[in-house]
Amino acid sequence: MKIDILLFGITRDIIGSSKLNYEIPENTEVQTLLENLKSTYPKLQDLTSVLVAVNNEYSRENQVLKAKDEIALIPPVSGG
Amino acid sequence: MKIDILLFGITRDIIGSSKLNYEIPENTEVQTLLENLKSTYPKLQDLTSVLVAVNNEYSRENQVLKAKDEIALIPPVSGG
Amino acid sequence: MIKLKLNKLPINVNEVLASVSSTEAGAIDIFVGSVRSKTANKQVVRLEYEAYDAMAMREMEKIAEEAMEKWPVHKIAIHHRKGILEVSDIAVVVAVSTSHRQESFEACKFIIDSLKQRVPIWKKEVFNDGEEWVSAHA
Amino acid sequence: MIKLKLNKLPINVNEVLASVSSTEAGAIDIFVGSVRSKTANKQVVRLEYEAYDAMAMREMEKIAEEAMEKWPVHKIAIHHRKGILEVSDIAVVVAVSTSHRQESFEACKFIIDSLKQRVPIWKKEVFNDGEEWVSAHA
Repeated sequence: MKIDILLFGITRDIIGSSKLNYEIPENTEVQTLLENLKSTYPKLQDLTSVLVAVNNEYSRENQVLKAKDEIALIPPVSGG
Repeated sequence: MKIDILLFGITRDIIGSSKLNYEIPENTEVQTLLENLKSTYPKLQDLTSVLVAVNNEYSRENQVLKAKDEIALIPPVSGG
Repeated sequence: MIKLKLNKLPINVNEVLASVSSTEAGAIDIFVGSVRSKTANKQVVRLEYEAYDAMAMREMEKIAEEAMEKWPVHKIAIHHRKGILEVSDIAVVVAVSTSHRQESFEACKFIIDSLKQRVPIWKKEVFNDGEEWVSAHA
Repeated sequence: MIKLKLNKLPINVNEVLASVSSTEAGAIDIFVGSVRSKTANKQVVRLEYEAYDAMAMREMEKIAEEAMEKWPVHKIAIHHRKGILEVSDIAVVVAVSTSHRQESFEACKFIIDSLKQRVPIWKKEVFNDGEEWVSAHA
């Protein structure tokens, strides 16, 4: 299935867009998506951390992604 | 010798004036002054505490008072 | 009561203060975070803040709710600015009103610490000779 | 740098904030103490503050100096109001600017705690049916 991944900060710079349309198999877990992205975009591996948010919440590693989820990569936050 | 004692808050209410002209012997210590005042104005004994300031500083109990010192009674403070 | 703001407008501390004032609250602690002129001895030209707006608002709300569970708090306000900020501009203000002062300090500190750990906002430091997303790399 | 004020004028928090701002200080903690409508379930009509001015200024200065010895503080401001205050009027503002936020909270808390313990300022609570010097009697 196709998902859109929202990108911010350094992850947007690395991937080169603020939204990535990405193909994943049905029932893909968050950690698998992250592994795939890190292999497609190796510079993601240099970051202190990359988390995945699903529907405006931090996700669990084994959370299964659905086509209508709002998915975002969360590089190390630095607000304040 | 005669000293002036500055009075604030509840101590001014008890003694009835914002400045008390008071006779003490030469070389009187702070604690003796306090004992004398408490016996002259027994309501001072009801206060949580009464301290003596000398020249804008909290005094030591055995500090000797001089005629030109600025002396004040400090009832429990409640600023803020 | 929780008041949250996340936008590009300058933050007015008096407005934040007014939003947490209450005749029952004798104590208010306010934390103000502003742009420093130097980081690690490099001169900062400006900062660029961006946020994942919907999630950032949600996380700020959760943090404020957690603070209200932990401490007897009257009101909480969190204003975070985004966009381009110059040196000494205010980036964030957290204000907490309580009946007694100890709780205002603890809750305010908890909120700004949690905000810096969890809320999806990012800042890029721009120097004369380059730029860097803060904390992105170890 | 230490800025102290003790007078009958209303306190403006933005002015206090401006007096501690610095391009090197990224963190400012501000404590605001205001008049509550109730004490021990009695309705407060007004408060009357008085101070031993010269000594109060001296003690506030000492407290600020002690804070500067204990923590790496840029600037400190303490504004205390006196005279007649109504419910929700601001009685005291303490502001501390530092490079890092932890120290701003610790120093600000130290200053307001010390002020309440040591600075010769007194408040009388006026109720509908009487009045009372706060803390005078156990």
